[in-house]
Amino acid sequence: MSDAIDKPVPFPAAGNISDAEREELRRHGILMTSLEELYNWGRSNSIWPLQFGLACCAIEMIAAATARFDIARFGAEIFRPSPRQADLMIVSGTVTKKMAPQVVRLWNQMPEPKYCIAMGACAISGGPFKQGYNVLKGIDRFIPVDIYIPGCPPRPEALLNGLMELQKQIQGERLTGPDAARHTRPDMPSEFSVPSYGEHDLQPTKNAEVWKPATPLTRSGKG
Amino acid sequence: MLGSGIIKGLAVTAKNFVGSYFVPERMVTEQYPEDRPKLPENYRSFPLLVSETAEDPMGTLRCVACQICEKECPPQCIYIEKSKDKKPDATGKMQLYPVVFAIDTSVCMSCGLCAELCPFDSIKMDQVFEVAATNRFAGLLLNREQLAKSNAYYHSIRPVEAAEVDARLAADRQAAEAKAKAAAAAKAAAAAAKAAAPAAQPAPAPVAEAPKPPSPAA
Amino acid sequence: MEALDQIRDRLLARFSGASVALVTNPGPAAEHSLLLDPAHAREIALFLRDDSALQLDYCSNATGIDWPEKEIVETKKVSVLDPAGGPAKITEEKTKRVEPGCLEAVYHLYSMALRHGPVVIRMRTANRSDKVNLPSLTPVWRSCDFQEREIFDLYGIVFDGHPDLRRLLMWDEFKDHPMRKDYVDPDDFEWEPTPHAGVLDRAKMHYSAPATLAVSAAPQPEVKP
Amino acid sequence: MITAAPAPFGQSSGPTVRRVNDPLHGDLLEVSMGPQHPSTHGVFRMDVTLDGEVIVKLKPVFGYLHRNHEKIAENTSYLSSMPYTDRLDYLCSMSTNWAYAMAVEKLSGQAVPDRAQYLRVILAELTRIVNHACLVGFLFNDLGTSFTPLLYAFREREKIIDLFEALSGSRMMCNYQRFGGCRVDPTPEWLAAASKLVDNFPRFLDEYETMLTGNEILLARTQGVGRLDPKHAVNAGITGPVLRACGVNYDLRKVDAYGFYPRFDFRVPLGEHGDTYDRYMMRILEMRESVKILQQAFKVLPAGPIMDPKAKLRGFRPKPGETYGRLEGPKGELGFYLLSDGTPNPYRYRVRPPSLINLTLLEEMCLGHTVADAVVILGSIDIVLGEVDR
Repeated sequence: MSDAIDKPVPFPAAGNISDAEREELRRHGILMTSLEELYNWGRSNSIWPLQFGLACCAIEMIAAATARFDIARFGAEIFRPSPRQADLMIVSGTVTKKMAPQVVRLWNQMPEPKYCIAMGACAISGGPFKQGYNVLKGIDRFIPVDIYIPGCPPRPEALLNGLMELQKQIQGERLTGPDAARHTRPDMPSEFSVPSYGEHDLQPTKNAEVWKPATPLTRSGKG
Repeated sequence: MLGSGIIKGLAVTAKNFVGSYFVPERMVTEQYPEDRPKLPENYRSFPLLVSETAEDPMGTLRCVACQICEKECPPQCIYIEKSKDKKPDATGKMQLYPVVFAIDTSVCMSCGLCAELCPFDSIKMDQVFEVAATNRFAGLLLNREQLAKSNAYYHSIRPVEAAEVDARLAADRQAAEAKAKAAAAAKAAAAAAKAAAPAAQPAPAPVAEAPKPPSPAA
Repeated sequence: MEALDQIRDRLLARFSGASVALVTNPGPAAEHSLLLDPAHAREIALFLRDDSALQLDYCSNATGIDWPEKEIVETKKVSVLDPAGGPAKITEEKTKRVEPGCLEAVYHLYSMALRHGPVVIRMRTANRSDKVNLPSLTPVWRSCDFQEREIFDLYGIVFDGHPDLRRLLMWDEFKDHPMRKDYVDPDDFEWEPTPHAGVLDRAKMHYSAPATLAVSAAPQPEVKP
Repeated sequence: MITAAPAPFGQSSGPTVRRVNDPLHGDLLEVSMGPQHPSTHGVFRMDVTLDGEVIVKLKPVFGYLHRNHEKIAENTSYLSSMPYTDRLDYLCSMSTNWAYAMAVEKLSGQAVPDRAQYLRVILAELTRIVNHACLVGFLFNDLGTSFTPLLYAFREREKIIDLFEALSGSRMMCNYQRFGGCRVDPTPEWLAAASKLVDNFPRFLDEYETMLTGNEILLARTQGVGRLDPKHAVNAGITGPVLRACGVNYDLRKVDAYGFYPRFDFRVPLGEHGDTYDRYMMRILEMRESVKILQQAFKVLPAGPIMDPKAKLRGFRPKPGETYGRLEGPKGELGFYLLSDGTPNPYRYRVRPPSLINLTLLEEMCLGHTVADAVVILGSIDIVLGEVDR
């Protein structure tokens, strides 16, 4: 059990009572919850990942699913081979430019609500292979990423930790109101344009809708 | 008999299923968030910078900004800017120090070459692996304040290696002190002989063994 | 196994008109090789495979190498007689010449039947731009199939007689040959927190500020004067 | 998912089906299996043409994991490529490390101390065990057992991986070998633990075999499937267990006698039929031989240095020259071709990937079989995409 369930994040939508009062009620055997909380609790504990391994990190992903680390303790053991049945895409490994259109297409085929974990240095930024001509420098150029797990490859425990972070994020999502979750809002895109193979590179090389790099600061010259 | 092979196989799985409740060697699942994994001493995740004390990590960084790690890092995830002035390090030598020392853990491949090649025992590999972040830039780019960890922490994660390093550094320091003393004595003798030499600035410290920092990459 | 120069002599005796040169390897490994001329390479390869003393039935490794044009500056010392009758002056004369480049394919052959090897054979193209054809050895050793496709993909050597010469690793629309030494990556620089050599140059190109780019996002330490 | 118009080449994900008109034989189906497919062991893709369920044409498509390892290695120093070799065959980083170190040592003429040679044998054989155990697990996944044998294999793998982690600091990416020796000297406790694990390993193998080898479904699905004949296999450069399964006795540990392998007593298992079942048995038998090698190695491991004193880490510049170093990796002949021009970076750096070249005859092996068999045949060849595409 993750500690997220033992110590739930406060939900303002859960009514007018405070957490302490709710805890008090729970001690008396009265479980107070809101629909939103119940819905998020259910979703966060049955995340079905897409069975989709790219490279080295995929082996650690499989290791996380085997007996020793047992991702089933978090309800995420059902790896679906079809994107239509999956909630979570674990981009586990180097995304090459040749593979990038397929990854985006798989993402587009997944139904909402869907989440993406970039597992390992390669998926986040191209990692050790970022100097390569055929390596995409981060999957977040084309699809939005929720959790980044650095490491090369991350230990299975690190993947579980990332999964728990994602569960926390899901449990904190709102279904209504101005800051409602992305998947509840029809104006938010859920499918992204698939890049095509160009003569020298992918076209386009990034999706400006998705990719928001930090603003670089300039500072005094080096050396 | 047809099917006997399958039945034998099922017997094995049944044995393992029952055994997974009673036989310790078949109980393999680690209850991860509650039970911490037992990391071996050699385990490496991301680099850290060793400072002598926890109170003043920036003042006592061992790093002298020689930029060897920056050059040798295979994925080039280290960024260093040298200081323009020098300040005394833990042993009292005047050394350069890194004004900026950043490691992009979103690129780092945890190979450990930086720690292996650092001649000052300054950069070492940490064992923290729970570093999942929601923002690639703010969460995964570590600057020198975040990278600096005290020597005590280094001892706590790698006791054997840290003890070795400390012994080596202490020996170096002693040798340096002895050398400095000898040099000072020689200088005093020379000064006494000349008798007129003005007491110049403090001796530029015995920097004989400090390797020459390579020229910046740019 | 007989020595490489013996093999060469036998090949020269057998194939009149073929040129087979010995390329020596100065390194400690001393794996010398035979440079075949492309016109006879296929027959020679067949002979190497089927000859009873060699039986090189297994081509382990096939790879390409790029040798770009090199500009070589030679300095010659020339003594110029002084017309006035004085002593001859020695001046240095610099001559520039461009050594033509080529693409090279290298094959490592072993014999599984007789358990010896390697015999290294190599072929060179005439230049790097338009005459890049070499005979394919796939009909002789099937193991060259994917490897020659890879060389075609990454170096641009066209193997005549290859049954299925398509790009192996890059997509079909791709135009460049990325393993060549003069290949320049497409510029997809975005912003990297730890820029270095080539990336740093690119960063400067993209952000025209005179200063170099450095780390941001994380809180900045104070810069001491 | 059936689409009327085929996607442009190289762009379809998942099976795209299109109809080809052929009045004599009815319709042929062209199916693109992969790059996202649960049983292609990564991002491998096969363009398959089917007559009913029978394969009439199969073209493998590569490059979905082409990470430009060779180009990166040519732009960096010899030492910096060492961690990249871990990521070639990410199930067996120790033996890939060794292959690269061996090639560089051959290039520069470096010696390796005895203890390091023994350690290399120990680690390479442990790697072979990990690889073969996992391969058998994956093979059964492809046969449809969905995970159970893989769980057993990974249980054993975790034990060996823990050893690698305790020694080298990383579970998978060991980065352990150096030119002229090894990086870390194992402690006596490590050696004792490893030796105990190896002694217990045959028990696991017996259990594994009881569970799997006699299984009627395995026999029915693998015997006579994907036959490879030795003559073609040699010509196509197939190496490793796949070659030996068709009866060709060619094991580089015996042929090249590299490292300290001549000092060990072990046999090379050979198959007879060259079918999928033989390839499966080859892995099981090789694991048993590896255990034998390991048991001998732990007994005779000498004390001493693990690094050649002349070896240096930084500023390593081999003399100009070229070399091809190869060893018997768990998947076949793993070779490194290096060309030095005297600078700190290799001028040409090439990996001879056994996984890629073992796929040369995939089409011939699959013709006439069904799609389900093609998956099993592919599984029995044992590929790792990091090495296929580099």
